[in-house]
Amino acid sequence: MTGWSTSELMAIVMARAFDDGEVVVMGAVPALPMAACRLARATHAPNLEFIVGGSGTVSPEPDRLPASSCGGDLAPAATTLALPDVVLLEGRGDAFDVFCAGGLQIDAHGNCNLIVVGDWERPKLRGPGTVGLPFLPNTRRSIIYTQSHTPRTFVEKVDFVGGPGHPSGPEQARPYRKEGPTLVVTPLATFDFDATGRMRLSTVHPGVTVDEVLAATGFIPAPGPGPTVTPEPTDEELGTLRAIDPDGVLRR
Amino acid sequence: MTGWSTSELMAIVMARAFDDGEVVVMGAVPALPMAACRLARATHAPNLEFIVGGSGTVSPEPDRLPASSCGGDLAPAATTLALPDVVLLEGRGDAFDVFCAGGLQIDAHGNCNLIVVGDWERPKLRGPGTVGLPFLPNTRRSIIYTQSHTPRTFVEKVDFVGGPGHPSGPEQARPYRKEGPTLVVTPLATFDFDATGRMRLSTVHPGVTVDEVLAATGFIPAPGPGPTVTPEPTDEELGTLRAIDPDGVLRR
Amino acid sequence: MPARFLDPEEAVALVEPGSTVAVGGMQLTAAPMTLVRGLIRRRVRIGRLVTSPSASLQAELPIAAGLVDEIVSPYVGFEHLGLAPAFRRAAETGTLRILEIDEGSLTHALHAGAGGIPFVPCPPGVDLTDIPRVDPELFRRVVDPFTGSEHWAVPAIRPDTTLLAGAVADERGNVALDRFPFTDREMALAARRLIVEVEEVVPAGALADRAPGTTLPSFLVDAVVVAPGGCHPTEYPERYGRDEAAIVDYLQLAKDPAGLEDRVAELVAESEDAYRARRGGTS
Amino acid sequence: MPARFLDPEEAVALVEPGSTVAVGGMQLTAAPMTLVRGLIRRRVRIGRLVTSPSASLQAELPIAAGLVDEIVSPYVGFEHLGLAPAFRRAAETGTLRILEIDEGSLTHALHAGAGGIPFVPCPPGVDLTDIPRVDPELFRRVVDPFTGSEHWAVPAIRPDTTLLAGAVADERGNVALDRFPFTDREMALAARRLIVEVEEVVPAGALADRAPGTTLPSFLVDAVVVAPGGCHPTEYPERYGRDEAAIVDYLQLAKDPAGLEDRVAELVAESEDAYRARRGGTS
Repeated sequence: MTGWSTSELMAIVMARAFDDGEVVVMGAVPALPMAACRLARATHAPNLEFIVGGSGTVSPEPDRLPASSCGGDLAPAATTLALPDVVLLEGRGDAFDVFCAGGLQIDAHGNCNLIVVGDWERPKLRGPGTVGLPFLPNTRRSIIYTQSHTPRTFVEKVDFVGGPGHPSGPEQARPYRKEGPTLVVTPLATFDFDATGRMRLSTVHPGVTVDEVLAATGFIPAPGPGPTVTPEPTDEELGTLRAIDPDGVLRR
Repeated sequence: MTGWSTSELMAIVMARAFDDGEVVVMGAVPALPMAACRLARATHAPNLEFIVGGSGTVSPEPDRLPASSCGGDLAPAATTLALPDVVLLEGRGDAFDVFCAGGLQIDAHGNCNLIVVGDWERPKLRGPGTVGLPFLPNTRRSIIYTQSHTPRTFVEKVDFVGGPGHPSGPEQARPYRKEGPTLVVTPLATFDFDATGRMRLSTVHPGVTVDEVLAATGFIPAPGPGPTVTPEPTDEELGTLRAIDPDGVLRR
Repeated sequence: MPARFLDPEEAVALVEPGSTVAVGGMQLTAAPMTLVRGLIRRRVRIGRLVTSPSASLQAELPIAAGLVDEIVSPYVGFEHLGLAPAFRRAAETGTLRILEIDEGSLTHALHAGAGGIPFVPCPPGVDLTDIPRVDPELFRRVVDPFTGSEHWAVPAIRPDTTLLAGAVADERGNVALDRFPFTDREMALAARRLIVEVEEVVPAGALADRAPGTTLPSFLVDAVVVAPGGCHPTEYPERYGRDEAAIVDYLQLAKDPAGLEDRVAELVAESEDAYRARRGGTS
Repeated sequence: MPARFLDPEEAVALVEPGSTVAVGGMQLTAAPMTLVRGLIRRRVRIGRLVTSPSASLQAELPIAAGLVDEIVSPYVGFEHLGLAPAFRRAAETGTLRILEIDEGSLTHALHAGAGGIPFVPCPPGVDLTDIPRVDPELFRRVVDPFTGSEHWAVPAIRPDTTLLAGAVADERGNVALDRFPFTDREMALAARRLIVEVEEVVPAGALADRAPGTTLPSFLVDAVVVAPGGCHPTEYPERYGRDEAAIVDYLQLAKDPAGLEDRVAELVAESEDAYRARRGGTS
């Protein structure tokens, strides 16, 4: 099967990264991570469960991929948590395995920033706010994804830490920090992190060059074994994904 | 109408003490205060609402008076709060008007004790525990009722304060203390409180003498204008009450 | 007491100018827009606006109208449709004071407000962010008396008035949301005054089949406003979808401050009845 | 992961001896008696027993069996049927350590446990009682960093295992209580391990019509035990009433310590299947 879109590839890459039995949480604009979770459930991870943002729905399977994390099209789900209960469990720290998050800025250590570009007191760009991203380090691990891979998005250090990534410096000793971000998925490439918690280029998507990725990245990734080429979607993956996304939300 | 029981009289006396529009909370063994609330709603206080203990049901109208505060016979009610929400509102302090409470011991200042007779470390009698009684002073006012009026129940000072009554001494300055207990209803009499927060005999029930009440009371009540005789149930009150209690739970 | 059934104008007149107002609904769902439009028409100044963990138009419009002094919100935006133009502009030009907060701290602060709990220590997470640093009003350090460890804490939040959108009220003013609850219950329980717009009124007793814990008893509800379709252009689950064209139209127009001013003037000039008639038969 | 469906014996084998066990249900309703009887048959020592705001037999029986070291409970009793004889005797003879707590502090402590919140300052009320004075382990003073005022605080409670009774589980182990929730949700969310006995199993997807926030997803449920009628002699709303004769019989017998010992021995000797068969067709 050919003619996959970049978003479809991203969803497939994320799906591959989930393990069976994991519990995944996601926030606003859930189409991509939700497609990834459903694809994982339909392939190698039938016991994965996912919670869609403010709705609190657990592993809903609507006919179309939803645009919003709070819309009625997410109901009914097999079960639905009240949002305050999801918030409690995020604080408890041992209920959820993977937090899917993004940001206006993402830095070399996987910190996310949805609050502000520039100084907080005198913003160049005010973002919407940090929502639940402070819980990132309190979830077993996190996967970062973004549709925007530019030097303005991928920066050496975020202007404001709203979603903590890997510690750098003295913070590394923090006791409750868990695995932290393990994967970054963009329209150009995927990254993982080295032992010091710095991002390194893991794969470049088919048709993208390493130089293009580096030019789009506002910091120098740590050296690593890679990069290799992101494995193309298999026919099974793409067929299953398109059954989940019959409207082609991920092909727009 | 004649032949009313003491419990019926007590329910009627409590009903008269409720004002229209008040919100009443009650705990375990709710038959008496619930009958009182329903009688009040059926007569002078159609907008009174009451919450039955752990069930969280709001103003339920089951066919029979329930023995338990948590049984399925309390459902359905027009609305039902989750117990944790009732607990929150008890803490908030401005949502509920009247708390109906009792105790193994009740003292001259209206303190209630459901925890222990004797020393807490070496109990003579261990009671069940204090449940929600600490919220008594945080509700606008409280009504104390008991089926046991003896010198062991009505004591000068409770052995353990689990449900705070009126302050005595330096505590009187506490800022959030509200009206406190305003009425005590027993099988023999009713009491109110003087300006210092000490119980005084308000009415003796028909057929009971003042001496009998005083002999059954383990402290000397404060002097007051009373006592008068508790007004007998009217035909309307008793007829309405018996429609609420067709099984005669209050006549046993 | 049974809740009062009021017109939108009468209901918003209960809101004291300069007070703390909480608005329910989350993302593009169940924003109490009839009440919000009422506040704007009456030009009620909001001293502090508290939102759910993710607000859209219920925060954006009062800010666009210049009525908000301070905001306590973890998110103001339009999800897949983009950023919130008036909120952005107000933040970037310094005309809006932002009390930065995250979803967890906000939810716990409302819960504390509902329960007479003076403050809440924060769970792990926010301490690794820059949020407490920029918001010393809502974040202070506290020592756990049981372990000696230090934590950030947030104070209880008690809105003077909370505005919510529910599905139905019965004749006494008992309310059922009949949808994802978001943090709307916490906002209701924490409120000193609660005003709810509903899609529909049902007979007394008709909510008795709702599951325990999913309704709000009338004694918590100060006023009910009957406003079918009133969340427009946001959605009300199982009743109507969001009017995405209307939202996109707003976002386009609001890019230009002058256009935004015109839109607010239009809104103020138009009655809620006329608004409802103009946008047609969603309800 | 889907919850495991286990026999009562397998399920209670998950409980570590000496650990903290929370038991749901309130007063004479929805006590997880099949699981409690299982613990007693296996003679699992309970280091700390945490109950709902009002427990009856789910606390009384393990105490009668001599299995409880400490209890955190605002109430152990039998409502209109009287006091709890084994609890009384254990308290009066000093064989049970009681950590005194009230309904509010317990509810908030469980909520904190569910949320990774280290401790909670208490709302007004408990400070006017003698409770904190006799329970320095659960009550300590804390200063509000926002106002400087002093309050009692309680630490978060996280049960090692919570035992609940629900109405139904679907085939994956999603659970619906379908009744008054009491504090059972908080106990579930705060638990490190959750075991639920249910009256009935329904097909996957059958809980999808339950209202949001009224179900427990399977990933929170470690084990489900199918036990129709299993709350006997307490009631399960809309399924069966309480067996008041059986409770009164117990209370009579338990007045005599020797009688109580015999009753516990009987219980240990009898399998749950035999128990179910003997008490006849309540389910």
